[in-house]
Amino acid sequence: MGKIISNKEISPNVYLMKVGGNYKGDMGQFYMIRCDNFPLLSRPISIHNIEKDCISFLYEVKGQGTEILKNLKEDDKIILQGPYGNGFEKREGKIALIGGGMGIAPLFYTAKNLDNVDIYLGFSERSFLEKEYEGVCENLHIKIGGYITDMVDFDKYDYIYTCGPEKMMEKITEMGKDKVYVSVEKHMACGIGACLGCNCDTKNGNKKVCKDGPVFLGEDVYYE
Amino acid sequence: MGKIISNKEISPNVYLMKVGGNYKGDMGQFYMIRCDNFPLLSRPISIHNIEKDCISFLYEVKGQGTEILKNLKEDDKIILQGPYGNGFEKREGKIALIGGGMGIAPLFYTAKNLDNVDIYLGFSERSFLEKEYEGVCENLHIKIGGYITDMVDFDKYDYIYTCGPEKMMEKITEMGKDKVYVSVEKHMACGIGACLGCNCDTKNGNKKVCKDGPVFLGEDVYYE
Amino acid sequence: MSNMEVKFCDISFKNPLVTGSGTFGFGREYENFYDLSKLGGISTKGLTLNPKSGNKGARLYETPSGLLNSIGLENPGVDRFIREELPYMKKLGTNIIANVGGATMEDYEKAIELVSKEDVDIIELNISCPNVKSGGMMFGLDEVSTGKIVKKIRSITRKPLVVKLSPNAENIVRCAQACEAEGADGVSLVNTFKGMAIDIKSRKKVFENTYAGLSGPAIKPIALRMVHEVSKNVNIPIIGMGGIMNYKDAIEFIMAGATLVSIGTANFINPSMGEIIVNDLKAFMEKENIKSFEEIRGII
Amino acid sequence: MSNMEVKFCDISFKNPLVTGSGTFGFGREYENFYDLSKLGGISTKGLTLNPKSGNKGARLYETPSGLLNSIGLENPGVDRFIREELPYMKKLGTNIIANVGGATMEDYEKAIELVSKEDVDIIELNISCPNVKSGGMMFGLDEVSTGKIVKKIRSITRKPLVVKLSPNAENIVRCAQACEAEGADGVSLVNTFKGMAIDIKSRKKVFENTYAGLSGPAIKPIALRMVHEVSKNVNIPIIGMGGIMNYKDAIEFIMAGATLVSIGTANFINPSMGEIIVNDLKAFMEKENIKSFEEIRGII
Ligand SMILES: Cc1cc2nc3c(=O)[nH]c(=O)nc-3n(C[C@H](O)[C@H](O)[C@H](O)COP(=O)(O)OP(=O)(O)OC[C@H]3O[C@@H](n4cnc5c(N)ncnc54)[C@H](O)[C@@H]3O)c2cc1C
Ligand SMILES: Cc1cc2nc3c(=O)[nH]c(=O)nc-3n(C[C@H](O)[C@H](O)[C@H](O)COP(=O)(O)OP(=O)(O)OC[C@H]3O[C@@H](n4cnc5c(N)ncnc54)[C@H](O)[C@@H]3O)c2cc1C
Ligand SMILES: Cc1cc2nc3c(=O)[nH]c(=O)nc-3n(C[C@H](O)[C@H](O)[C@H](O)COP(=O)(O)O)c2cc1C
Ligand SMILES: Cc1cc2nc3c(=O)[nH]c(=O)nc-3n(C[C@H](O)[C@H](O)[C@H](O)COP(=O)(O)O)c2cc1C
Ligand code: FES
Ligand code: FES
Repeated sequence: MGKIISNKEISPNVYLMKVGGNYKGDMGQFYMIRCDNFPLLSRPISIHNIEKDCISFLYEVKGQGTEILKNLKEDDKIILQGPYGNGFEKREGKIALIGGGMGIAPLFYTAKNLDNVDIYLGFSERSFLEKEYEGVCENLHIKIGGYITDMVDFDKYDYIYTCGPEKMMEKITEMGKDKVYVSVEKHMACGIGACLGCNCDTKNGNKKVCKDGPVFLGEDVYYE
Repeated sequence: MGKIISNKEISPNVYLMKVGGNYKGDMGQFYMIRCDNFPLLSRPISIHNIEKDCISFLYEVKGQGTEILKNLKEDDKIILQGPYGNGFEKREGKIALIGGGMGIAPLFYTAKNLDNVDIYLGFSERSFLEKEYEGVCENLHIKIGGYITDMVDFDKYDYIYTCGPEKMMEKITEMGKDKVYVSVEKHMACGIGACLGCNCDTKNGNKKVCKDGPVFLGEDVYYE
Repeated sequence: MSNMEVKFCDISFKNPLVTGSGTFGFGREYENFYDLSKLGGISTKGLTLNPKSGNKGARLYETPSGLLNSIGLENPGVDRFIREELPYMKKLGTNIIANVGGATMEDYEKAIELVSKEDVDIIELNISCPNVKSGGMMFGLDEVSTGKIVKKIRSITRKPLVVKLSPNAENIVRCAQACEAEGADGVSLVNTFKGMAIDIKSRKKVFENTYAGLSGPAIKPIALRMVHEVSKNVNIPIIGMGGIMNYKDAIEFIMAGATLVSIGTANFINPSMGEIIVNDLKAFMEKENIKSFEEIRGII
Repeated sequence: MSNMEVKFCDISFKNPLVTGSGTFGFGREYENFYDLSKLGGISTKGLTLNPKSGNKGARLYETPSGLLNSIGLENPGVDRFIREELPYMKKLGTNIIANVGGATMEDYEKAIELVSKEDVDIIELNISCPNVKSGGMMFGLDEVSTGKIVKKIRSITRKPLVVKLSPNAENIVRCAQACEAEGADGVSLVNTFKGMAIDIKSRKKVFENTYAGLSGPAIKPIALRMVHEVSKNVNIPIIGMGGIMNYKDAIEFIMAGATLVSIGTANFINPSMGEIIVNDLKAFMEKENIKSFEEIRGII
């Protein structure tokens, strides 16, 4: 049980929420978040940042679950289960982090935990948190509208970590081949590998996004 | 859609909630209250008071619905449907208002709208709002534990208005006969007389608590 | 331009939204909330030949996203309906669906005979109320008894006849097929699911009848599946219902094959729900550039 | 002193709480959350003779207080279960219920033969999975096919045999009676309800199989009613389930006649739910001065 420290709308419909407490987690991992009995299922949200006494989440309001999150105020209670999943690994070399839409959420903490990264963020209408992302990388590139991939020189990097719309990640995988690691999104019920609901079809057979992922080698994933 | 002005715990598990706006209502009427999609049904809560720019409700936290109410904070939204029901009538003469437990809730606004009333409040463990009730009646009598009926000289009054546990209201009806008007509680779905769910068996046939009541002549009601 | 009009049993409905039997009385309780002529139609409280005072004891119990009810068909009886309620309803400017229940075949017959003489648009034969002991539902549990009663009723009324099916039926598809075979003009589904609740403190069942009828969003996924299954297996039109709370749910039922959609429990959540959903359906059609509901009906 | 122990099919369960097939894997995912020996038992993921990779496309969809799933019995097959999972499970210190499904009678027979040789406490014959096309559920839809498969399986195993019934059966009571008649030692109910969902934006069904299985609190009132009906009509013991989210729900099922109670979806809401409910049940017994669950079982 955590307590909300703050929960601010930083861009239309996008919120940054801080929850007090000493939470753990690696880059690219997520928490299952819920408030009460309703809605039934917890919502998977990536770790956006972990600081000494708080963890933060960056989320977009989509439906009922995030609508409830958005209404939380200071001191309100929240239930966080996690950290779950296999996130981005710490690898040597020059790394590009490419985020599209809310896929930018996990990249902040990821950048913070890696040296030598460039960040590429693609937004559809307006950008946000530029300052913050700038503080955790060598070079920040922002694109509003269009294809973020147009900005990336794939040869410059040893690894590409990406999170965002499936179409974007598929494209990046095509371009970056075996350098690319993608963070996959699926509807989840348990978050711990028990329900087999978050199945991702890969070259190595069925994988559970919540437990084997959410991060996979891009070329292993069969995109839909 | 109303906005919470304040929502304070005035005694363990008992809350006084003020909602801003120009609400209407007569003594003994109620509102159907809800916040969101969950729980499914709205909760009937009596008008505790109506002031120039706000309405207040006095409620005890019992289950899921009131649990959600209790967590509301200033500026939170709430949906009020009403005022519904036939409440206490304005009658001439000396009137005793007898409340037991949360049955005291509607008696404040009732007293405010009547002249020449005495109030009797029975609490099981501890009393609250004595000052406030004192301000709207001639004599306030409080009993903690035991039978509130022991304190009432029924002959002194032309009418008795009561709200509280059914056993108490039944007893009062026995003692006060045709002077007694009771405010009945039933589970409700629609609050407007459409679902036939809040049936009260009376000498005049089936009555809907939400529409024909909640206030009935005590002697007409078949207690369960 | 989008046109919300739909034909159902050759009758024109200004839009596909009707209100469900037993949740809308005879309309009176809602008249102060919105102009009821906005509705496609109103299905009356379930009528029986003689007045019924309904069930004793608890009649309502809330469950997660659901409502158990055990009203027990409290109603003024067909006579008083005709005398006191129908004249009022006729003035509302919307189609009237007379929902008729019964305990015996004879009751059904007499009630239907009486109602048939009146100016109602559709008769909805309720063989699916789980809340009266010797009542309706036993007729609707299998296709043989369903076929039998529909045949009989068909022979005594020329009104458009819609049969309200029970989700507790052994096989709702076969029941619907029996209705079609015996000449029903349409089916409506679903009525409430038989459920129960226990008060663990008092160690007693909540309802005197033990079982009660479950409605509301909890049942929607099952109701939708039943409408879909039935629509793939009969050619008569369907009034779809069960947990519809907003226009999106209504569209799901239409895509699953319903011609009309009905809201029950939703009326309790907000008495203006009928108007809200009609407006939202209109807006949806326009946004999605749907000219007529035929375009999306049964596309799944 | 309250004693939580219950006997089920002559086997001692340290308490009545078991975890439902398909919601608890083989236990591994939960071992870090609590000591699984606290559980009365664990029902394994549904096993089939050969490994199954499960369904393609969307497998989950949330509904109001419910969950639609279309996993499609993804499982490693009986062989690998016996080699890789069972040895692990045996060390957990709780009863093992092997849940076995199949597409053909032959598959069922072979799978059961293999499992019967192993050290599992109970075999749960799953004839009620709505998510595999030619799969289990068709065996469980009526009492004739139910009786047939139970008879066959009974003849090839001496293990305590529990049959998992479908709420989609034409008549679940008659199915349970058929199980009893053919020598089943118990029945477990309910499996998921056949439901569906439609994505109105894309105008497509959500699940490739069209229909999926509904679980969770939404179905509780109906599941409880089914357990109650069955318990009044058979003499073999019941594992009750369907929407149990807390000890109160569990007690309702016991009062309705269940000997064991099972939690499925609840495990997803909180991975420690099993432990929480066991503790709460214990506290409830003590507070209510219940010495053994027999005192309250089936009292409604
Ligand atoms: C590993 C992982 C990490 C995520 N991290 C973030 C993040 O940091 N910030 C953020 O804004 N979003 C994130 N998402 C997506 C987020 O989980 C969904 O937007 C959210 O669940 C929508 O819930 P809702 O109630 O608002 O929407 P609804 O549409 O009402 O949700 C209904 C159901 O669908 C599920 N669902 C809906 N959309 C998605 C989706 N895109 N992915 C998974 N499940 C979905 C919900 O969990 C719920 O079960 C992440 C998803 C995954 C799988
Ligand atoms: C006309 C009327 C006026 C009321 N005025 C007040 C008031 O001013 N203050 C106050 O504290 N309480 C009042 N009540 C009682 C209040 O409605 C219930 O305590 C409340 O609904 C409980 O909801 P819950 O979700 O907390 O409890 P839960 O037990 O979770 O509720 C489950 C369901 O049961 C119904 N329910 C439970 N208890 C009652 C009850 N005693 N009466 C009616 N329905 C019930 C709920 O409405 C809901 O549908 C009034 C009831 C009625 C009928
Ligand atoms: C309180 C209540 C009373 C009902 N009475 C009737 C009735 O008299 N006749 C009938 O055919 N259906 C009756 N129903 C069933 C509804 O018309 C509808 O079929 C069912 O509630 C499912 O729809 P919903 O989930 O939108 O409520 C009743 C339902 C409720 C909740
Ligand atoms: C994701 C999921 C997978 C399931 N898999 C199986 C299965 O393999 N075999 C089986 O007999 N039941 C299976 N079930 C049904 C559950 O065991 C249980 O009967 C049902 O979910 C109702 O209980 P609940 O509401 O507590 O979840 C599954 C249920 C869910 C939600
Ligand atoms: S969410 Fe249950 S296995 Fe991944
Ligand atoms: S609550 Fe519906 S008639 Fe009173």
